[in-house]
Amino acid sequence: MAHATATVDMMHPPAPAERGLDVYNNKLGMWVFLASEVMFFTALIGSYIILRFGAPGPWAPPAKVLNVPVTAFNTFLLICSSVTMVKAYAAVADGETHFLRFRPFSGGLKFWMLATIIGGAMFVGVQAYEYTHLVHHGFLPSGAREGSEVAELVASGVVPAATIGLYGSTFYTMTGFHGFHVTCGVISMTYLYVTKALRGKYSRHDYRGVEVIGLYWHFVDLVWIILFTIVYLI
Amino acid sequence: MHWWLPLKGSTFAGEIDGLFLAILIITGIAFVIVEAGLLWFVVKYRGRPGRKAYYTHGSTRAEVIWTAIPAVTMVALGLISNHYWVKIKGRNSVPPNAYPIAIHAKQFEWQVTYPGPDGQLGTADDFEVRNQLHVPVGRPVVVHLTSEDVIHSFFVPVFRVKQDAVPGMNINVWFQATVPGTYELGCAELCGLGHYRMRAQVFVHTQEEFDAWMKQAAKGGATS
Amino acid sequence: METAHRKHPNYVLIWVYLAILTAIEIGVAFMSHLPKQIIIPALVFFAVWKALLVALYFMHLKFEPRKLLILAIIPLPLAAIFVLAAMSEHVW
Amino acid sequence: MTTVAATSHVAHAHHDDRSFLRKYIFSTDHKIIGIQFLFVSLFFLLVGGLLAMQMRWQLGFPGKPMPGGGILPDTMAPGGVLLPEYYIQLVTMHGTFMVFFAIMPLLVGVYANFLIPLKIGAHDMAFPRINMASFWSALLAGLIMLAGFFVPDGAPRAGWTSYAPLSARPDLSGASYGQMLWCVSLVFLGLSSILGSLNYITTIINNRAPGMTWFRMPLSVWSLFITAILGLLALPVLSGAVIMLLFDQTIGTHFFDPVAGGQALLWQHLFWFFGHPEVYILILPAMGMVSDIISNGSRKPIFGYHSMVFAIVAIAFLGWIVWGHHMFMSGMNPTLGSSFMVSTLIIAVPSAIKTFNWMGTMWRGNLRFHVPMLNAVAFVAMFVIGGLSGIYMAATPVDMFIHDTYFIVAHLHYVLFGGSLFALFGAITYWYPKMFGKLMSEPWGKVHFWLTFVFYNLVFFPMHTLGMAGHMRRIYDPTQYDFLKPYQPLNEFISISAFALFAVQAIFALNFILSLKWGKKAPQNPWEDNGLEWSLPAPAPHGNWETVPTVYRGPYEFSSPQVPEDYLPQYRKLPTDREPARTPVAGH
Ligand code: HEA
Ligand code: HEA
Ligand code: CUA
Ligand SMILES: [Cu+2]
Repeated sequence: MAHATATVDMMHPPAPAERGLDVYNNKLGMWVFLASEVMFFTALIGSYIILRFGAPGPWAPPAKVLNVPVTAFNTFLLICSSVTMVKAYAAVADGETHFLRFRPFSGGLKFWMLATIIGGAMFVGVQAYEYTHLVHHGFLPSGAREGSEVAELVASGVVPAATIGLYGSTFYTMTGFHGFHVTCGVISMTYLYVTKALRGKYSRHDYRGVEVIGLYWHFVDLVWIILFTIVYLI
Repeated sequence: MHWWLPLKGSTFAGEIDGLFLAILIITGIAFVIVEAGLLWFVVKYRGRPGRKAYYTHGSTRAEVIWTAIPAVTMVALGLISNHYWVKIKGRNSVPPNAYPIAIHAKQFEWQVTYPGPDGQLGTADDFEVRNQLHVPVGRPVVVHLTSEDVIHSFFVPVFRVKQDAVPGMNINVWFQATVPGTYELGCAELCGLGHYRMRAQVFVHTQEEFDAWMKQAAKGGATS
Repeated sequence: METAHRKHPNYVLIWVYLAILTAIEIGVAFMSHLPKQIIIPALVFFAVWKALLVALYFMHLKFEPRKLLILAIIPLPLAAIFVLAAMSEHVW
Repeated sequence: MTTVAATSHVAHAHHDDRSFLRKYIFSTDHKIIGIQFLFVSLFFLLVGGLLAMQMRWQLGFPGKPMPGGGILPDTMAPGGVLLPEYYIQLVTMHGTFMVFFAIMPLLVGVYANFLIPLKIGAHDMAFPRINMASFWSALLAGLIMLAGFFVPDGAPRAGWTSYAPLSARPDLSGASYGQMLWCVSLVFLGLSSILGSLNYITTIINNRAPGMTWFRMPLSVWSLFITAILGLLALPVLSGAVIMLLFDQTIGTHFFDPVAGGQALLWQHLFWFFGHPEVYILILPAMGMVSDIISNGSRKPIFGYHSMVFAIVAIAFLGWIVWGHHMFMSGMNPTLGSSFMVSTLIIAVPSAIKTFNWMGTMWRGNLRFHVPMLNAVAFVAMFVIGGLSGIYMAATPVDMFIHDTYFIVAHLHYVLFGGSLFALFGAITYWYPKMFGKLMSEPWGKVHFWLTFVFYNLVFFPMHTLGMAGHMRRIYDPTQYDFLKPYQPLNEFISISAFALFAVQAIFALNFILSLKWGKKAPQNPWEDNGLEWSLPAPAPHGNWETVPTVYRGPYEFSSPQVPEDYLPQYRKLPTDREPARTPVAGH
């Protein structure tokens, strides 16, 4: 800090009367927002836990109703898009705002961000595919559709009839809102990519947008880690 | 119209009223201290030109006092209340010899099922009466509360008893009536447009009367 | 000013961890024949581990001022209180 | 490197050439947003009041045609006689509007927006555009809620608490679209609150003027800060809950449907886990502003500043672990009830600290009874009544009798009207000059205060008696019950007092509206106060200060021996004051 430089470094926090949280406004704002997101998912996931704990019978085995391999692949996709996101952050923090450089080979901000957007969009796509198939097989937010494959499973006792309604309710609500969050992330990231990253608005001295959207992105990833485990595995 | 709590019609009505009175005294003291103090300050320290207020940022001693006294009072009140709470609503509070009655609440009526002459619910001689609760005096009664549709609340003011009837749950609530007479049972939880008229009559009989009613009602003439 | 390249944690390594942990989870859930009482805590344990990796490294909480960390975990006890209290319902 | 961020937006402070639309409608200026919130929420306060009047007509004069009721359609009041289904719509919408669209935006939307930057010495909020979004989202929410009256089947009918399964089943409640709109509206309201809260929190943490340390912040800012945290963490729970409720109504999920394994009590847990922090959202800002006003009116430093801050934090924290006190009779696990009872009772302790410290502030003061001070003292007097009646309900065995009776109605109006609304009457009068550059009429303010104070108590105090008689809430016609028939004269008395209470609010409305144009021009510091906002001209200009003032002391230095006057503003530099050191900022 002792070095005088002409560039304003936007990555520094504003100077409040006393130390604030030592982070700049946008990042603090995002963290505060994420705290509220935690409470939102507490309502959804908490309800799921409470309902399942007090359910009138056993829960259907996930593999019988859901398509776990497809979702496992989707989970992997989201983890990949998380690492590309953090690579984008690391790149811009080092001032590497290019797309690709070949000698020596290195990906820059523009490359990693695009990869992240593609990863996120694919996740949403796979989820849409998953939903269509589930609905097609007769698994609905209200339970099993009459005369469908899932209804047969219920009739044959493989899937407990007492809880299939709750299963549908909680499954679609939790994964649906997660998907909604991913969609919002993809849209905002595309916006930042087009209006800022491609136009060279990010630099080593100001990459707030990248860091902030990154925090959101990883948070959504983190929620998925929890959801995947409790919805698809347990 | 009177200004105090209604007739004490059950064994724990007296205890609840006593607790109410105790809280009235505690809060009454706090109320008088605060309101009289405010009034006094308002008059005594009203602004006069040329005078300056006394400059102080507080007094730790005073603050400790007015933190500690309410703290102790509240903990004590909590312990006392909890004693009665456990006794009245606690998990194991229902007296073992309690006379069982099942009440099924539904928009907008109370379906009261009596155990019939054998004193057992779930047997063939059970019978149902709508919107009438008959109980013997001086004997604990346990009500098995269920609901058909939405949440209702079983409320008999003279017994000081209230318990929500929740669909999907089977809740036991007990009381022991002490004064024979005819009273009212109301629904205390908003349950739809007929909530205001979802009421029933409560008849507290002497044991002989009750037995007589029971015999007659079991035969099918269930109107008193 | 500072050197152009800051030291970053090895993000690719974290990614490998996450992938491996996910694979283990799937293995535990579907390939093993352990009783449910073991599977569930194990899965929860792995999920928390993964979540921590993401929060600490990808969201670089590990390198942030301590106060921000506190801010980030304030909601967690509230969430726990809520879920535990509402669950105790079924002990009636 | 010195940081430029803090001073970089000053440039445009006084070249205000924005168009009318940008300046007053789509403004990002925190003061204009505050004023927008003020007008909108006063309108909703009026709506809530009008609904209450119709309720009181029915309760006082059941079955008689309501004067002017003829204009209502037959689905509400054929021949002017209120229908039972319309009555419960009134109750629901009265509670909803008052809580979510009147008091909450008045306290938080108006005063967090208006006061925070002015009192901590910032040019604006940290995120002005998010702030604007917060207002528009709240307005949209209010309009959606209002639309409930105009859809088929009318407004929602399950109370402001919307207990499931009644609220989840149109076939049982009779309200279909209205109940859905209720849910949708609250999602937008939640969004508005979250956006607002993250703005307030960030601004307070990061954008304070030099010298404005944590413990030099006025209590109003402290309480708004803590309130913002409550809002931030509580509202998303409500959003999640109403979304589940909406799904139950529309796409057939079974969260709250016991037939398919759902749990009716889950809704109550979710709602009150939000709901109790919510009621503290509705009181803490009022307490903060009252602290400012009482210190000013007493011309004395606030008594025990640090414990006042501590008490705010304690109330907010305890507010998270008491929600079950609304569910003592719900069939909840009784052991859980015991622990909720104890935590609820403990809240009396920080509340006692606050109450007695306000009294300590007045003790040996030199009281000035301007209109804000009158209302602030009334706040203390009335809040205490409401708080003390809370103790009866907190004691579970007593709650067994008074739960869902008018005792609760009395309690909630004592804390919400006697508390929050009186504080708001004071706050509106107090900061009116800084908002509009005019003073409200002092004599009319006093007339309004005294009439309101008297009629208010005549309306709500007798409700305790009704509650003690076992008079249930939310009933359309109390004369259905024989044991309530003797109390009908009291109901009639309450109703007549309520009409009078409503009528005298016209004085306030007129005073407020007419002063906008004909009020006395306000001096810069009409109340001789210490806060930073009084260093600005009235009304405060766009961008607030050219350069933010430096703060040399705490906000309550009244009657300090250091100066001959009886106030010593935070921004006034005495020869003995040293410049505060700018905190160095940590680099990465
Ligand atoms: C601003 C809003 C607000 C505030 C501040 C409070 C404050 C409190 N409330 Fe209230 N409450 C509501 C709004 C509020 N409430 C609403 C809207 C409802 C109804 C919801 C519905 O069902 O529709 C409700 C309902 C409600 C219930 C549920 C009743 C029922 O449905 O059966 C309970 C039960 O415990 C309760 C308790 C309390 C307590 C203990 C406090 C405490 O915080 C009060 C603390 C204050 C004091 C105690 C006074 C000052 C202290 C002293 C002077 C010191 C000396 C005192 C002693 C030694 C006792 N409230
Ligand atoms: C802050 C909250 C608030 C306020 C101020 C009020 C104000 C009033 N309330 Fe309300 N009330 C509630 C919150 C509030 N209420 C809640 C939460 C419930 C529970 C709902 C439920 O059960 O679901 C309830 C329930 C409730 C009931 C119980 C109904 C029932 O259970 O059947 C009754 C009955 O008398 C009642 C009456 C009144 C009356 C007569 C007023 C009067 O004080 C109204 C006086 C009028 C005004 C205060 C408006 C004046 C207008 C202005 C000052 C605006 C000026 C305008 C401009 C400048 C443009 N209320
Ligand atoms: Cu049944 Cu109210
Ligand atoms: Cu509460």
